[in-house]
Amino acid sequence: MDFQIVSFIASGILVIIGLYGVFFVDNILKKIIALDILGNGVNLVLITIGYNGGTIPIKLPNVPVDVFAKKSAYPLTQALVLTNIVIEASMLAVMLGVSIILYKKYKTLKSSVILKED
Amino acid sequence: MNSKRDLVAGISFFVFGASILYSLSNMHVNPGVNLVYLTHYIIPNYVCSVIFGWRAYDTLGECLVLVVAVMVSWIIFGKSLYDNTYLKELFKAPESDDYITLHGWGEYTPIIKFLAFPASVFMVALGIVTILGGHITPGGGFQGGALIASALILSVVAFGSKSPLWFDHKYLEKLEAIGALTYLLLGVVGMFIGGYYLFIFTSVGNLPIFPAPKEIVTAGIIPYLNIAVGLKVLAGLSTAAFLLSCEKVIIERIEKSEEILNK
Amino acid sequence: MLEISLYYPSILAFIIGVFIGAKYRMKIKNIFGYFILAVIIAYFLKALPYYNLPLSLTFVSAVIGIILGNRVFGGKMS
Amino acid sequence: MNYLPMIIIFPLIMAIIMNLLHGKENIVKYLTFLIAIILIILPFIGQYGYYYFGGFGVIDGWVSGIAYYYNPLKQVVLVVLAIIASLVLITGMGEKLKNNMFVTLSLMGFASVAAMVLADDLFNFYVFFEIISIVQVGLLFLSGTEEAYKSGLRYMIMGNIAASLMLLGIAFLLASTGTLNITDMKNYILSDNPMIFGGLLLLVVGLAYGSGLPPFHNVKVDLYARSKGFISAILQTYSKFILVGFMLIILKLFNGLSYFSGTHAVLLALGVLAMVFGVVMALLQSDYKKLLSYHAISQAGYVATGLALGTPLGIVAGIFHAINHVIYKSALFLGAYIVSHKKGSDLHKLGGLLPIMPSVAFMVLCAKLAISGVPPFNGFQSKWMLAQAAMQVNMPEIAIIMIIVSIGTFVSMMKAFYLIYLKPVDEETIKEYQSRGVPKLAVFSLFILTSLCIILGIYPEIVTKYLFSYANELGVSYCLK
Repeated sequence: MDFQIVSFIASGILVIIGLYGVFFVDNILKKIIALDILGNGVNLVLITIGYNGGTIPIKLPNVPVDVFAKKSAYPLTQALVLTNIVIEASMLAVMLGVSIILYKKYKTLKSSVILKED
Repeated sequence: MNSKRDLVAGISFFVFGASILYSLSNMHVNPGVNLVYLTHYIIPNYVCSVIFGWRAYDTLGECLVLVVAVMVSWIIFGKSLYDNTYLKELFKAPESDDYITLHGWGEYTPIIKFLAFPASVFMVALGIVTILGGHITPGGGFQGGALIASALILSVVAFGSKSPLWFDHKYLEKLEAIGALTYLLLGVVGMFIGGYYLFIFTSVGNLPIFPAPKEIVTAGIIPYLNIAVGLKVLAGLSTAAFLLSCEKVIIERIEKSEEILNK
Repeated sequence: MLEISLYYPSILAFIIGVFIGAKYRMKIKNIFGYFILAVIIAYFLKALPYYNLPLSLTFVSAVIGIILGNRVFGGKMS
Repeated sequence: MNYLPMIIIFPLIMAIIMNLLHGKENIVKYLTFLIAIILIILPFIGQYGYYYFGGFGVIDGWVSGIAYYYNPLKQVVLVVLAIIASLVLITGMGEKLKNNMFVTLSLMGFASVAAMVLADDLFNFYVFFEIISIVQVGLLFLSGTEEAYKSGLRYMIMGNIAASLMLLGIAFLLASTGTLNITDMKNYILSDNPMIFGGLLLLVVGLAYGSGLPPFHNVKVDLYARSKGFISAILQTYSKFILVGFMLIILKLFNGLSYFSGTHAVLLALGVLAMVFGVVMALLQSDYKKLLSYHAISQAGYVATGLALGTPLGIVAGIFHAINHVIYKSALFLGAYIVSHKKGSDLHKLGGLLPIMPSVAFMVLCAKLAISGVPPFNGFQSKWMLAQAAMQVNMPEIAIIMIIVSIGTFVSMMKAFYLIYLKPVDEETIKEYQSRGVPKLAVFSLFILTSLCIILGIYPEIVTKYLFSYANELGVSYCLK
């Protein structure tokens, strides 16, 4: 169980790094990368919830179901992470597209210039 | 003013981070519903059985996120905007000669070209295997589709505009629509056969829907759902990569919409 | 019935391979080399679990499908 | 057979088909009219109760699959959503460009908001929450101006943070309870645990983003103000019903638990702040659509306050106000759209439109009286219920704030009415007005919305009688000493 706590804390640090990057770094591209880190931190939390010191949740032939069920990792959270990865990727694609258009106009990626409120 | 604002933001950031860390270090995991998933056998890959069996509807939502993201990327690059004067100004400005157009992409050296072509063929084949084995081994529609899309990207990077593997965007749009519609309609078919949306039916009449060795004949429609997701992801990721790298499309779109508006 | 059930993924792989192979705009030369390489890769890839085959037939038939689709429908640089 | 999922699936299938019809304007037009009619029928085909996707029902005491829960309250919400969505779709066909992407994205948005209202599963809720946030940005980009791109990027960055934090909250709840199903989860969160509390607070972040409550109100206002008028109408409808769906989930999970009282205060504070901020900022605006957008935030504050009270009457009042609000605010946004056809939306350049289009002016005036809570209209009924609910739990200060904010709303709305319709202008401007047409389909939609305002104002029981049963189930009666 020690491993699980360490992994939780590591993912918490990833989340905090991501939040720091989003709020305090003045560059659109770096902000987007920070969002990716934030998302990965959350994914790591999910993955770690499913960890119970066992094997991968794939039943090979000649392994009985009840033996398998005792030592397998939990499949639910892995499924959630797979779903979340796609969602993250599509959000990032849209944001990158917009930042290409805005870069074309301003010739810079500084968010203090691009995202200035009027 | 600004420094005070930064200070407040910094303090709230620290408080927030500390509370997240505190919550995380107090985690106690309850296996809960996972025990149900692990004791009921559908297919050998239990993650896949959660994705396409118990929570197939989430996967449908995930597909639609990708579909919507690709549509929105098209909109960003000028498809059917109500008013595209802004894009026109940007992309017809005289100083921007540095277009990456379909005819002007650079290519790599012959060594890379010599390796990239066969590699892309085998990557496509491996992607197909990953899609079709998704219900038995790690992998599945998303991973396989991503492999095929990266074969496309590899070939485009190595060969430039003369890329041997090329999907034009009309084809990709259709492929994506086919993938998403297959998923949606398989669910509707399941509703008429089993009474529930996305019901996993294993046979129609006496014919098994996915002929397989007898231990995994319970897969039913899951491999087909995998194929649908694979097609959609292949189309979606290729379109996204293509849109993010190619500006010719925008100019074409702008010209087309001008024609429509002037009619 | 057993025969079809063991080779069904290979058939699907062949069909998808033909569809994607048709999109190759350059003719694939040296088919024999591709075939040998495909068999070697397929041997090390192993068949999917539960399918008692010596090599990954799905992979080989996907490569054959790509080559066939390329030869029949594709190969035209536009 | 239960056809409940068709409420979601039908719009999705049509959206993907519409996506393929790019450029074929006639087909797009007639198919859109057909879809607009079918949308209104859809909420009536489902049966009440739980619906398990794929037939994965209760196994070993756990709900194993994804579940929907349908009841009269959700039916009323969906009917209103469908009416607004189909009216907006019809209005959109009056544009010069019959835009298939607008139809596609609106249908996607309808489907995902409906899914969020129906969902009885947290992760499924999250997935559709992400779809709606991309859809909203896409609808904003359709207007194609530079401001649209900028505010879209800002909205997406904020949205990604909020959604990630919300998923973290869901992960906390999942870890401590072991399930994602809301009905099941309720049985496992009785204990006071830092993780569950953290999960609740992170869910509130998602709530504030989805509905535009204070920390996120700027991005939401930009979203409404930078898109075309009829698109803003549907965007604000989406956010209100996201707020309703989200609050129903939070109330279902936590209402009545001892440690929820702290969060009560947070939610009430968010609601009151949204009310006050919205109306104060609205008084300062010189752009008509921005003014309306700030009012949308302010009214969202009313809805949030009503729901956050957590009593049965508060829940009914909140949902009833959400329904009324989407009706009159959509009417106002359509009015702004008609005005922008004449001459922009800058309040200082407009004026003298009353003789040009008296009927539109009258209908917009009705909607303005409704938003300020004047008796014969629906806004009065729900605001009165909200004030009653606040008095019932012995929080008269909230009722007082509501009345003051109402007065502010009245002032700014009448100011806008004067500047647009009554202020005298010179001959040239009148000639310019006369040379430009009025979108007829928008006037038709405006007429239907205004008549709904009056009908609901006179007979509020049509809606409220369906709301009480579920509200009694969720709500907890209490009284502050």
